[in-house]
Amino acid sequence: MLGRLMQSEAVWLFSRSPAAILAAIAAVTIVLGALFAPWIAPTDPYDLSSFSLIDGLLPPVWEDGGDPRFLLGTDDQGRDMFSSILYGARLSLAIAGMAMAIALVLGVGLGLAAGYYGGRFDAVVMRIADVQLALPAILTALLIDGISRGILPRDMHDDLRLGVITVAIALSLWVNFARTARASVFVERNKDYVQAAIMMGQHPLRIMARHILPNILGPLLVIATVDLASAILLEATLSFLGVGLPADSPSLGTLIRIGMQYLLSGEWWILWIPTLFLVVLVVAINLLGDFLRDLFNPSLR
Amino acid sequence: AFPAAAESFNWAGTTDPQTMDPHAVNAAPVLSFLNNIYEGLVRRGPDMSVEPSLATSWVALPDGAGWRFTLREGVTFHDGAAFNADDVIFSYERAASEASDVRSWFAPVTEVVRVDDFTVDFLTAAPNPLFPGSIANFMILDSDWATGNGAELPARDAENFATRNANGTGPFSLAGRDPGIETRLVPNEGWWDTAEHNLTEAVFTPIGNPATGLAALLSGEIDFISPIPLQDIEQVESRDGFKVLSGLETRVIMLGFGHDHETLKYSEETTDANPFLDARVRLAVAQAIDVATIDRVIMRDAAEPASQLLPEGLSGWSAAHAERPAFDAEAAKALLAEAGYPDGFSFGLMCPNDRYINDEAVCRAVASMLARVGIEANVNAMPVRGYWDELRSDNFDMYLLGWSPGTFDAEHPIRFLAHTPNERLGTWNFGGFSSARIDELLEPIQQEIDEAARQAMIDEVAGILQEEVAYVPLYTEPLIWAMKESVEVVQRPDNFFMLRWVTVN
Amino acid sequence: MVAFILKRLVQSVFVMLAVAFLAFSLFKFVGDPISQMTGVETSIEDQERLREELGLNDPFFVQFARFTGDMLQGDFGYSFRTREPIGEMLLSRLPATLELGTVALVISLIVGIPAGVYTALRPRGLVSQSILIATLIGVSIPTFVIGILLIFLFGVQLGWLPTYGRGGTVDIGWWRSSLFTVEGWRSLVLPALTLGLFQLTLTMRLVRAQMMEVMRTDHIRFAIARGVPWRSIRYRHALSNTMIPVITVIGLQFGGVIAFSIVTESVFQWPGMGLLFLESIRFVDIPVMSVYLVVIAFFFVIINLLVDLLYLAIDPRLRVRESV
Amino acid sequence: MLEVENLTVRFRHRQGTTTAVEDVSLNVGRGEIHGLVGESGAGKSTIGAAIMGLLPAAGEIASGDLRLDDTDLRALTPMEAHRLRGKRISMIFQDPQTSLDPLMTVEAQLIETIQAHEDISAEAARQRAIELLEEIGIARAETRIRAYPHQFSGGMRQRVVIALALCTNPELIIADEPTTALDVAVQAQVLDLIRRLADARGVGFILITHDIGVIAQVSDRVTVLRGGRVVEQGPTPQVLGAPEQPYTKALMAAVPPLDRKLDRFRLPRVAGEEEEAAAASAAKEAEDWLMSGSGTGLGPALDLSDITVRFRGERRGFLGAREDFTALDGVSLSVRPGTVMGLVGESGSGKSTLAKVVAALVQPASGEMMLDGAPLPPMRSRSRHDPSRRLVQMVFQDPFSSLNARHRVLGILSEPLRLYGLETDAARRERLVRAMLALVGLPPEAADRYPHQFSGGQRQRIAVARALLSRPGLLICDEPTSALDVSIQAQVLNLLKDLQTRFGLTTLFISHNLAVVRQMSDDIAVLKDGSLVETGLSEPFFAGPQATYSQELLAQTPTVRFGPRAA
Ligand SMILES: Nc1ncnc2c1ncn2[C@@H]1O[C@H](COP(=O)(O)OP(=O)(O)OP(=O)(O)O)[C@@H](O)[C@H]1O
Ligand SMILES: Nc1ncnc2c1ncn2[C@@H]1O[C@H](COP(=O)(O)OP(=O)(O)OP(=O)(O)O)[C@@H](O)[C@H]1O
Ligand SMILES: [Mg+2]
Ligand SMILES: [Mg+2]
Repeated sequence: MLGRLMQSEAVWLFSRSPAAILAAIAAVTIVLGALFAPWIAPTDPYDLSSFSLIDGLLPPVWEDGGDPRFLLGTDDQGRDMFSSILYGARLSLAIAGMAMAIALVLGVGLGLAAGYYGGRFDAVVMRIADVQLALPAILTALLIDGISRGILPRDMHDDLRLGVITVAIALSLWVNFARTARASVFVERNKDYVQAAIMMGQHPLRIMARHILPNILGPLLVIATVDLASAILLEATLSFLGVGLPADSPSLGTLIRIGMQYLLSGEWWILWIPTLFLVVLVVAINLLGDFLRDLFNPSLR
Repeated sequence: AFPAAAESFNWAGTTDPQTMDPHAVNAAPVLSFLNNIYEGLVRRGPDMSVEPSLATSWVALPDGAGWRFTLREGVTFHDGAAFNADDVIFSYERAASEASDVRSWFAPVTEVVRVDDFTVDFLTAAPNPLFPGSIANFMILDSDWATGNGAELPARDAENFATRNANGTGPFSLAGRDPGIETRLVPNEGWWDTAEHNLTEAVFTPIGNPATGLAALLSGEIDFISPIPLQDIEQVESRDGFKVLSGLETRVIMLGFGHDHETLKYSEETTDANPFLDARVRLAVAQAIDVATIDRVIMRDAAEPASQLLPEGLSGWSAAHAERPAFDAEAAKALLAEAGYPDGFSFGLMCPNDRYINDEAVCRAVASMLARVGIEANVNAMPVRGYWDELRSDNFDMYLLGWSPGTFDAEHPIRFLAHTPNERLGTWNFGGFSSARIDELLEPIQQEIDEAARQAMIDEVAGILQEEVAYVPLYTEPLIWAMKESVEVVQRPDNFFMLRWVTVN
Repeated sequence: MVAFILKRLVQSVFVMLAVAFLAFSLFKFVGDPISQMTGVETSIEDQERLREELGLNDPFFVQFARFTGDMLQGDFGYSFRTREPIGEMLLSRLPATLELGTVALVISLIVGIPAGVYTALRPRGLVSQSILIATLIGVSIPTFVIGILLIFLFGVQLGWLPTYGRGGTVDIGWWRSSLFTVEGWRSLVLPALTLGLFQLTLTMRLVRAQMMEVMRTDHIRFAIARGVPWRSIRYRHALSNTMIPVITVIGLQFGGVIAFSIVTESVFQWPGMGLLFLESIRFVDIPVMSVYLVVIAFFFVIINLLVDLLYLAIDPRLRVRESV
Repeated sequence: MLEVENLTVRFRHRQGTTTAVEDVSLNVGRGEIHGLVGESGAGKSTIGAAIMGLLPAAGEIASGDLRLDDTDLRALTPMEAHRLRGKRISMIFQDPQTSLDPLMTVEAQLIETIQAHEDISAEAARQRAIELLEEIGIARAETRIRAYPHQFSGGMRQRVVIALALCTNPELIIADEPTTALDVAVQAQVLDLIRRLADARGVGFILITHDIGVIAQVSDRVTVLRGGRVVEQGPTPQVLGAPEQPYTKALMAAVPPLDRKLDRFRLPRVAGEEEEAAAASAAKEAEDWLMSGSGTGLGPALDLSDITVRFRGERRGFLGAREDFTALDGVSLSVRPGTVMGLVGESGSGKSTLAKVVAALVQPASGEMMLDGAPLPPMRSRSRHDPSRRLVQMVFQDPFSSLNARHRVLGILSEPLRLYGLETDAARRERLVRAMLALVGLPPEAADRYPHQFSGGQRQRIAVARALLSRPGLLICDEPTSALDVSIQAQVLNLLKDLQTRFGLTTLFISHNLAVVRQMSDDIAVLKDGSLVETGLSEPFFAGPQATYSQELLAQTPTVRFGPRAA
């Protein structure tokens, strides 16, 4: 019943916010495009034999010299930009989504426990968080990359690139969740319903998971959307710094990193089209995050 | 005495010369930079020819026992100390010491003998016709200055005085050094040679990000930068007041194979054999790659297809083997079928992504071209910092390598790339290519004085390499310098930027 | 209070040790320093000897112990690449990074706070919405693209500002500052803007959210009810109450600014610690990387401690009590 | 002076519009205190906000006139309205904790307010402020004025709030629940002050509250509101002493009298006959289940001896020593089996702390606890499986936070059954839960809803049901009704009384409201500053308390005394 109410609230709030509607349309379009990339994209940018260097650097169709086969032009390898972007968005979203999920589970778990138990456990978790904060994401990425190279067989590395980036991004995001969860738990813990559960002798795990967690989920979800956007950007930055994904399995960030080389050379589409996609995606996600926050903030209702 | 219109000159490159010590690091950015401050016994002219510098002349000692250098008199170091044979011997001992990174230049040398104040003999174990040219970058320090400041040896773990200070005989002296930020040079007024430049000051700034460097040039803050990205050549040339000087470097980009690998390491299906052991497969690879298109699209027509391990024009280049296998995808497929791989196979291609110009893009293009004949390369592109390590550990099926012969002679790649690897030779022959004949020929090539006889031997080696398809040479890397219209420079194929030839109008 | 600080300091030592350990683990994983230190022609034997001399063949924990031991004695070691003493290297790069970070933070505050207040007071206004969307777009473009765009716009096309480096600097003791020359300031504008943009957006959105929250509180309603002038309500009452949480977040952000300056410094060739760090990654200059990490961790620890103390001082509700 | 005529206020919201205030008229004269009473949501605050011109964005005055002397309040521009605020009308909010800007000194806030309306120097404004503070009874105002709000006690803070409302000499002050957050002693002082200001300065007041006792004590006229409409209006003695409308009568009947103990409160019937019968049979099932659990039919005895609780204090300043705070100091107490012990005392006297010690939520520094002769382990040593976990249950003060908002009532109520293994079969659990809901007077469908869909009183019933479902022997009720308004309070008190007598629960009943306690308790204990002041049988206590502190407490409790209550 709460679900139904939330739904109607959501719908109501939604209908009042054109920004949220636009954002939702944009986000849904991109997400669907990314999800169904293999069916929508004219070519498969991962299939090396499907493109040819001969077609390299063709501009979008509406420009002089555009080729109707390539809606948004081609990159320096002759790859169709449109397909690359769809697949890129797919990868970016997958990485960001996974990273966020890991960060959420890790951060919320630790934050909950830290807030609930307090004391020494709390101090330890928070100091670990400090360590994490002290390591910029690029370092975390390097470290994880190095460690995975060190302990895993060589031929797994390529498949692991994705995992490495995901874990690195997750590690640099979990602190946010942990801090927020912990702060909320501090508040929640002293509320009577938790006190009642403690008094009755319920198991701490059950108290945390069943009682406290649902009540602090709101702000966490808001952070999650905003962090989803930062995760996508972070991946792009890691690519720029040379610890990102390989260029033959491009994410949006990798595409932009490659496109940077063509900032001035006249082949503007290689940089600006993926950037535009990224901007639209990130802005849309952020706006949805704002919207969610309004939804979860009772005083705004 | 300077020509008219003196100017302060700002130039930029991607990397900072990490030390001012000429013997501590054998790396192009350092040697190139220090050649403006320090000088050797000989130096190279604009066309790479060897010419007198601190030695006015040199002759081979009888029986190939070594070389005698007659030193220039009246030369002083920047601090005013006089130059003589003691400085040469001291510098030799320093450069050949264990702490030095350039000691390999002196591997053939058994002893250096001071004949008189201005005559020095370098004795070699075997005849060594190329020796004078091979020490063009051997720079001479003042022995008193070095010992007086505790810099007798190149810095190894901690810095010493010579790391941040310099005292050479060259056309410029070090006026200020802020490592990684800027290095300031001023002309040496007491230089023994006639200055051709018209600079009053030259400031070097490292700018790592190519786009930033380009912006700095276009905004007029710097006068010269090298290199710039190929795709930006047009942009620079199209602007008023700027120009691009493009030439060819001495570096050949090539593909190498794991000749001594029993099996492929990174194949999805072919895990029990190494198809590259079959020369037909290697030839198929060579034929499948359309170097002309790579040159056009990725290298913007600035590169030059290569057929050998060294570029055309260097000494020892084999005119007899000037052709590289023609691009012919059908023939490549046929060869593969003949070798027993009609359906192709997959393998791992290792590739640096920050070492050579557009290296990663080239690898991906190569992979795409190979895919069209049915063999599928999994490209693993990585920063160069871990790359050599991976190659040394044999973690590849095929790899990309660029080679620039330090001595500008065909012997250099044979020694490093073609000889069967052992402790001293073939040290960059990661794939373990081995040919008894080539191993046999290396020493005679090193020692033969007679040009024609030597070339014959080199030709034979080139023939073997081509026939065996030991490597697949792709192209000679271009050299792109960009500068203001008003700047005149000389572009030497070794990519050394010599201030003594710079004029600003 | 003293006990609290002492406790935190002890904990901080562990944080630093942990970071040092992680930093040190980089030794093993980033790449091979020797092949970066030597030329192509250096023989394998010579490389091996160098490896031995640098102690790279020692067991991991021996190396770690040596590293921490030296560091505790104030000896940060020497760079593999340039052989310079690392302490000196970092110290010479520190002012650049701190000045950049501080100016970026200041920009983000002097723009972000008023913008936040404005957008909070007129949440549905056209201008507010435009500001919100524009900054969102700004932070959605990766920093490195923004930086280069600014460089080309203001440096190349308009020619107003320098494109790289710090411009004119003045030495005050060992502190090299670009804050005392016009050239220095001109050089500072673009990188600070680039670096500050993210913080600006964050500050603005934070101030906005907080301000909207505060405007609904009883004491603001009471101030309205007794006719306190609007200006005073907004800027004295509401803003000051908004700033308590904002300040603490900003404190933490300063650490983030320093960490993020890696990208900005590399785009603007800003000779700070971030650039040094990137270079040392490129050349596998392990000791420099490690020390950099430890120094950054030290900053974080200090800032975190200060923020916690500040919070504790400002907000009595946070003084947790427990039964004994 | 103030005339409100046919005021109607509507709120627009996502489901449409609600009419919060409909057709309300009232007048306030100079020096008159006009009381506004009614249950929660009756529209009291909305009227205040409409007069102040501070309706939230969603609200609008649909019709009606608002006039302050000659000024038409509805015709003012926003700027004019803002200038009028403070100058002619001021407002006092409920919570003194949150009404003051925590970051500004009292002085700054006063000076600012005075200067906002008068062109006088800061020094003169300061002088005025000090005089004002002295006038409203803040000693050493000269020095105290420089303090920050948190350095004042709650009562002093509320006076500062009043000073702020007064400092510009307004003609009318709207006081919205000005004493609800205060304890009786402070409340008495504040009410005194309001009365004095009305008499001495001729300030008109609108006093909004749901506490009939407060209205009865100070107001001249009273308006009773229900559902946004005026039910009854007139001079206070007339309306409260001889109510005409059934609603007003019911309201008056729900006010717990301090001077005698009622069996039950009489409340208007809600359910029809049939429903009642169905509910009764369901309730019977729950009742049987409860009875089947206890052997003797009477709850256990609780003996506390020498309980001391200390809280770790703050350090004074940066280096200072820590001063631990003793919340309970050697309290010894016995609750007889099956009886109700009422625990009273002013705010902060340690009542809740004592409850929490028994419920194992606070660790006592020393002391012994016995439950029916067996030692009751304190918090740290009471295991999760200790039998007392089930036997001792607590009903918390705030029904809004004591139920997990994210769980359905069914889930909340099944929890004790599952946890203590009282009922293993899920279907039986559900049946029992619904039966128990019937027992506490809620329809069985309530089980499928979420807590926020219930009113405060209903939620408190759910909380009681949860406690009952663990088949407790000892029930601790910590201010179970203080968050509720009188009519709902009466329902809950009735329920508790019924259950207690029927099941013979031993009960510890905590409240600061002596009248409420009198209705409930057999024995009574008075706490002050953590120490027991007086304990004994309830009725003799109310007839003649021994300790002076108890006497004061009794004297300060506002009462409705307008002759015999209407039948
Ligand atoms: N901002 C609002 N939006 C929609 N409805 C509102 C709003 N504020 C109040 N209401 C509605 O107006 C009615 C009257 O509310 P009001 O706050 O005046 O009651 P009250 O008598 O002061 O109650 P309480 O004793 O709980 O303070 C309620 O039904 C409430 O739901
Ligand atoms: N967790 C705690 N930490 C520190 N002090 C506390 C804590 N809980 C209660 N106190 C203090 O102990 C004293 C008694 O508090 P308690 O809550 O028992 O009072 P109370 O009689 O229930 O008051 P009220 O009527 O306001 O609920 C108060 O001064 C309070 O500030
Ligand atoms: Mg109200
Ligand atoms: Mg209490």
